[in-house]
Amino acid sequence: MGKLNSGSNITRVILFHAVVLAVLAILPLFLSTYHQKLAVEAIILSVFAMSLDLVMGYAGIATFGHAAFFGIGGYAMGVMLKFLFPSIWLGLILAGFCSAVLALFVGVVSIRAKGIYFAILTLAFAEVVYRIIFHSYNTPLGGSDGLVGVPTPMLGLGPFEINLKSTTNFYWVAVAFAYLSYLVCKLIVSSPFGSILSGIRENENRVPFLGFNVKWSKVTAFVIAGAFAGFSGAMFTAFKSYADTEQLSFLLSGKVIVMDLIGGIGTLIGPMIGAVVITVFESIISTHFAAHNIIIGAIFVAVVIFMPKGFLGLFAKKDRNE
Amino acid sequence: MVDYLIYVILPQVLHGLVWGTVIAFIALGLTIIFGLMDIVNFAHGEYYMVGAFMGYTVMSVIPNFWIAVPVAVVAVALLGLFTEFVLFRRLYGRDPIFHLLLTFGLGMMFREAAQLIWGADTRRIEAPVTATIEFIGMVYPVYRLLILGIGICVILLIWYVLRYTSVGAKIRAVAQDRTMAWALGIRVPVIYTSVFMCGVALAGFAGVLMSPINFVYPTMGIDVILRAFIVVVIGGLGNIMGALLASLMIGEIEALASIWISPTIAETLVFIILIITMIVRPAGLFGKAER
Amino acid sequence: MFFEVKELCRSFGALQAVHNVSFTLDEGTTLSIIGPNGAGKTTLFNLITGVFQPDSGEVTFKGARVTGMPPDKLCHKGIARSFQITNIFQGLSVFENIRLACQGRKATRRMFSHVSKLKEPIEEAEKILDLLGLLDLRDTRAGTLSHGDQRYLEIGMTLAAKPSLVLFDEPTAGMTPMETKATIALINKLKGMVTIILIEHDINMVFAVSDRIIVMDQGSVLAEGLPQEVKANEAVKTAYFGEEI
Amino acid sequence: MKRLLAVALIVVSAVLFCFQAHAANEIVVGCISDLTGTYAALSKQQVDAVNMAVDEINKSGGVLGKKMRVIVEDSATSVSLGTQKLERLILNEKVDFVIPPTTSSAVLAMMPVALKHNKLMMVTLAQSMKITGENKNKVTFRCFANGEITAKPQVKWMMKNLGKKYYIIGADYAWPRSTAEVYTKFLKEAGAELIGETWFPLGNKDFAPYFGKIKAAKPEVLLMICAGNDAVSLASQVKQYGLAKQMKLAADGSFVSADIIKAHGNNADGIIIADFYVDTLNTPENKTFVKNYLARTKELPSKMALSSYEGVMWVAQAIKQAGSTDTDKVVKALEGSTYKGPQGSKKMDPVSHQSSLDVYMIKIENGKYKVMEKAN
Repeated sequence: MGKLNSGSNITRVILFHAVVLAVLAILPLFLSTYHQKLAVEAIILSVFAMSLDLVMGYAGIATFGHAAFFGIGGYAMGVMLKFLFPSIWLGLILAGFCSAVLALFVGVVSIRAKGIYFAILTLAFAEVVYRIIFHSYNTPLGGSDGLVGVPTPMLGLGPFEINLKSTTNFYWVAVAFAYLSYLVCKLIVSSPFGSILSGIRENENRVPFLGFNVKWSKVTAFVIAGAFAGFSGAMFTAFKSYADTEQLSFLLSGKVIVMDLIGGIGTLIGPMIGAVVITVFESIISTHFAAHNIIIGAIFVAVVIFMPKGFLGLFAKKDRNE
Repeated sequence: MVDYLIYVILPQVLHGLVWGTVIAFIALGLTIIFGLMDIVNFAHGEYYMVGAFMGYTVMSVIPNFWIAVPVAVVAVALLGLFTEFVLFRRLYGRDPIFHLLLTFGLGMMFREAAQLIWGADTRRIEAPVTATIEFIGMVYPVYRLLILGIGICVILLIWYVLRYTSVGAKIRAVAQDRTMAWALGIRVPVIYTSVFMCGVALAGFAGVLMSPINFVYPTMGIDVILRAFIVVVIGGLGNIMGALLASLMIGEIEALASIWISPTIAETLVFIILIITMIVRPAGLFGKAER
Repeated sequence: MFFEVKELCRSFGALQAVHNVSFTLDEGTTLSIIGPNGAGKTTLFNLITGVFQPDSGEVTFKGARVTGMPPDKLCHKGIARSFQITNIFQGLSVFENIRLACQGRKATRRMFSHVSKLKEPIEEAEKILDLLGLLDLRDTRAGTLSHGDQRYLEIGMTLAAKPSLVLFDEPTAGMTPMETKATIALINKLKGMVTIILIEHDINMVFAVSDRIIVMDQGSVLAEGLPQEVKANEAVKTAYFGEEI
Repeated sequence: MKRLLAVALIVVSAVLFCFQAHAANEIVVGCISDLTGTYAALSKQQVDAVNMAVDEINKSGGVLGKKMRVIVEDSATSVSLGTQKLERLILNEKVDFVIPPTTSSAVLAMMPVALKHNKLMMVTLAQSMKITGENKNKVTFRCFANGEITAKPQVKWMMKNLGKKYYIIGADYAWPRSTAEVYTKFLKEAGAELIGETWFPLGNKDFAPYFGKIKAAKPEVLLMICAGNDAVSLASQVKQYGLAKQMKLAADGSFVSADIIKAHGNNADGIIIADFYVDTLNTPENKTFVKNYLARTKELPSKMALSSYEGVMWVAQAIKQAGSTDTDKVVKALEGSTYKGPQGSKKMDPVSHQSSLDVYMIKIENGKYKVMEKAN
C-alpha cells in the first residue's frame, strides 16, 4: 500500500482506470440491445457483490442475509417511483436510507454474535423481512406477486435529462454508478477505517488494545455495505421496472456470497467480476443446456476445490513471501 | 376449561411432539457433522431428498417399505462416502465459508440430477401402516406415532453410541481437539469419513421415513433445510441434545401458536425466536460459550 | 498517584485467580511481576486492561477510575499492553501492523481519508520500525516473520499507541538468548520515557530492568519490594526461587 | 493449466454468447417455462403441448405459408431470469409471440416488458387475477381460467348440493388469497356463511395442527385452495385425520390438477372441483387430443397442457386472420375472436383479454376425474 505514493504508479493506475472505463463506455456499440440489458443487470449486481465484500472480504464478517438490503432498496425505489415521486435520485436516497437503517438495526442487535452465529442471525433477519413482504398481500407492495409496473423516469442531472428508457443510456448510467461506487468503496477500504477493518479480519481480539472500538467499526462497515446493497437494489428495480420477493430471498444471499468467492474476496474488483461472470454465465448456460444447474453447481464446486482465492487469485502474482 | 385443555391443547401438544421429532431427525445429522468438522452442510436437505428417491426406486421394484428403508439408508451413506472422499476431504481446516459454497453448488447439482433421473413429478410412497386410532377425540394416524417411536429409538441409540462406546469417545475427542486426538493415535480421517456418512445417512433415513407424509420430489430438500438450520442454531451448533430440545420446542411452539394466530405468523415467529435466542445467548440456547 | 491497583479480586468458579491484589506505581518507574505459572499474573493484566471485569476492587490511572474500562478506551487514556502469545495481524505487512497501531490513538479524525495521506502515523510507524530494527522487513507479511521478529513487532505495536503506561506480558517468551539481550536493551531504552509493568520469567532480565518487584503466588501478592529485598525474602525463595536458582 | 482452463472457459462462453440463430421465413414461438424448480412437472407439459401444437400446424402446411418454430427458454421459477429470457427472445431471437411461464409474479413482471417491445403474450398457465385485471395491458391475453371463471359456477353448485357453512384453508400467497376473495364474494352473494379461514405458509409440511380448529368450527364444506406439493400433502393428511367424515370437501381446480393427480393416489377421492378441463372430457375433439398427446408424451394431458396447446393454436388462427404477424394486427384479430379447440369453444374478451371457458363440475373418484355436469 505504501507504494501508492510513488508518482509513476499513480499515473499507471489512472491510465488503467481510463482504459477500462473507455472500453466499458464503447462496449455497447458492439452489443445487441439484449446483451446490453444483460450487461446492465450484471453491472448493477456487481455493486451488490462488491458491497458484500466490504463486510466479508475486509472486515471478515460472514453474512447470509445480504439480500435483505438489496431487496429493501429495490422496494424503496419501487415505492418512490410508483407512488411518491418519479425521481431516481430520491429513490436512491430512500433506498440507501432504508437499507442503512435496517443494517444499523440488524448490526447493533446481532454484532455480539461471532462467525457462523452472526451469519445465521442475519439470515433470520432477512427471512423475517422476506416473510413480511411475501405475505403483504393486499398492500401496495403486492405480496408474492411483487411490486410490478414501476415506471422508468428521466434521470435529471442539473440542466440535463437522460432518458433511461434507452438501454444504452441506462448502460452508461449503470457503468457510472458502478464506477463511483467502486471509487467510494476503494477509498473506504484504503482509509484508516479500512485498515481497522482489515485488522478486525486478521485478529479481532487485538484491535481493541490498539484503541479501536471493534463493535462500532463492524456496525459501521455493515451499515455502509447495507447502504450500497440498497443502492444496487434500487438501480435493479429502476432498470427492471419491478421489485420482487425473489430479491430478498436467502437464495440470492447465497448467490452473492458465491459471486464474491468466485471473484476473490478482499479485492473489491474481484467480486464485481464474479458477479458479472455468474450473471452472464447463468444466462448463457440456461439457454444452451437443459441441465444448467448441474453445470453451474459443478463450477461452484470446482472453484472451491481448485481456485480457493477466486478468479482473481489465478492471475494474481504469488504472494510476496509465500 | 378442562374440555379446552383436553380437546384443543392436548392434541396440539401431540402434533408438536411428532413434528418436533421429524425436525430433529433432519437436524441431528446436520449438527453432528458441524460439531465434528465445522461443515455447514447446505446440501443436507439434498441427501434427505436422495434418501426419499432411493426409497421410491426400491419400492417400485420390491414393494416392501421395510426393505426400502435400509437400502435407501445404505445408498445415501455410500453417496456420503463418495462426496466426502472426493470433495469435502480437500477442505478440512479451511474457512467454513468454503464449505458453504461447496455444499451450495453440490445441492444445485443434486437437485437437477434428481430431476433428470426421476423427473420433476411428485411421487408417493404408500405408508406401510395406514390404520388410524382414536385418541382424545382426535383421529390419529398410526404411522405418525410409529415415526415418533422410531425417532426416539434412533435418538437414544445415537446418544448411547456417543456417550458410552469407545467409538463415541473417539468422536468426542476429535470434536474437542483434532490435532491432539490425532497425536493420540485416533485416525481422524476415518472418523471424519464415517461420521459424515452416518450424518447424511440419518438425513436419508429421515427422507424415506417421511416420504409417505411429505412425498417425494426434487426440491423437497429446500423445504426442510431452513427449519433444520434454525433448530440446530437455537440448540447450539454441534450440540446434539440442544438440537433435540430445540426441535421439540419449535414443534410445540408452532403447533400451539397456530391455535391462536395465523400459521404464517407462527412460522415467522420461529425466526423471531431464533433472533431473540441468539441475542440473549449468542452461542445458542444450549450451546457452550464461544468456541 | 500515577497508577494504583486496590484490592482487585476475580474468581472463576471456585478458583480465586486474583485475590486482593494492591500496588501503586510512580510515573517513569518499572515494576516487574513474577511468580510461578498459574499465579494469576496474566489474569491481573486482563483485569487491568478490561478483558475481564473484576469482581471487586479498583484501578485508578492518573487519578481517574478506570476499573473495567474497555481496552479501546484505556488505549486512548494511555494504557497499552502486549501479549504473552503473539497477537499480531498475520495477514498484514509489518508496516501496516504498526501504522494501524499508530492511528488508534486518534480515534475518529479523518477516518475516511486515504491512508497514504496520514503523515503523522506513517512517520511514527517508521520511527518505531527503526527502533525495533525491523525497517528492512517493512513490506513483509507479518505471519511469515521469524518468532523473534514477531515478538518485536508485538512490542512495537504496543509502543505505537504512545502509551504512558505499558504492560508487557512476557516479551521474551520463546526468544533466543541473543534476542532476549536485545529486548533487555530495548526496555532499558524505554525506561524513563514510559512507565512499565512487566511480567517476566527470565530472572536476569527482571533484576536488570526493574525498580520494584511483586511476587505473586496463587492469585495473591506474596512479596513486594526493591529487587534486592525480594531476592532476600525467604518466603519467596521457597515458593519460587527455590527450584530455579 | 488452471489459467488456460479459465481462459478457455471465457472464450467458449463468449462464442456461445454471440451465437444467434437467424429466423428467415418462419414464425417463431418463444416458450418461457419454469423447467427447474417447484413447477418443473407442469412446465414440462407446457413445453410438450406447445411443441405438439406447432408440429400439428406445420404438418397442415404452416401459417400464411410459413413454418412455425419453437424456442424454449428455462426461467427456473425466477422473476429476474424470466424477464431476462423474455428480452432475449424478443430482441435476439426475434420471436413473433411468447408463451410465458407458470409463476404469476414473473408473468406480471414480464407484461410491461412485452408491452414496451410490443410483443404478444398468450398466458397459458399463470393464474393471478391481476394479469387480466388491474394490470391488464394491450399485448397480454389469457386462455387459462382465472378464479372468477371457475368460482362462480362452483359456488352455485356447492350451495345447491353441499351446504351453506364454509371454511377456507389455503396457502398464504397472492394467488390463493385472491382466489379466496373471489370465492368469498360469490359465497356472500349466494347467502352462504364463511365461518373461518386458515392460511398456512407455502411449503408447509404438517397440517394436523390446524385440523382441530377446523373441526371445532363445524363447517359443512371445507374449501381448499393451494396447488402442487402443498395440495398433495394437505389432501393426504385430510384423509388420514378423517375430516371427510365430518364435512364435505371442495377445492379449487389446481388442487387436483393433472400434474399431481397421480401423486394424490386415492387421497383426493370425494373432492369436488369446478374446472374448465380434465382429460376425461367426453367430446370427440378431446378424445383425439388426448390420444395424440398420450402417443407423444406417454402422459395424460393436464389443463395446463391443454391451455398451452390451445393458446398456440388460437394465436396461429389470429395470425391467419390478420394475414400478418404484426402484433397490432394480431391483437385486433384476437380481441373478441372465438376459437374452438379440444376443450370447447371460447371467446376472447376484447377489454380484459381473458378468454371465456366452459366449466365442468368434477368429482375425484378412484384417483380419476369424473365429470358430473357442465356448470355454466
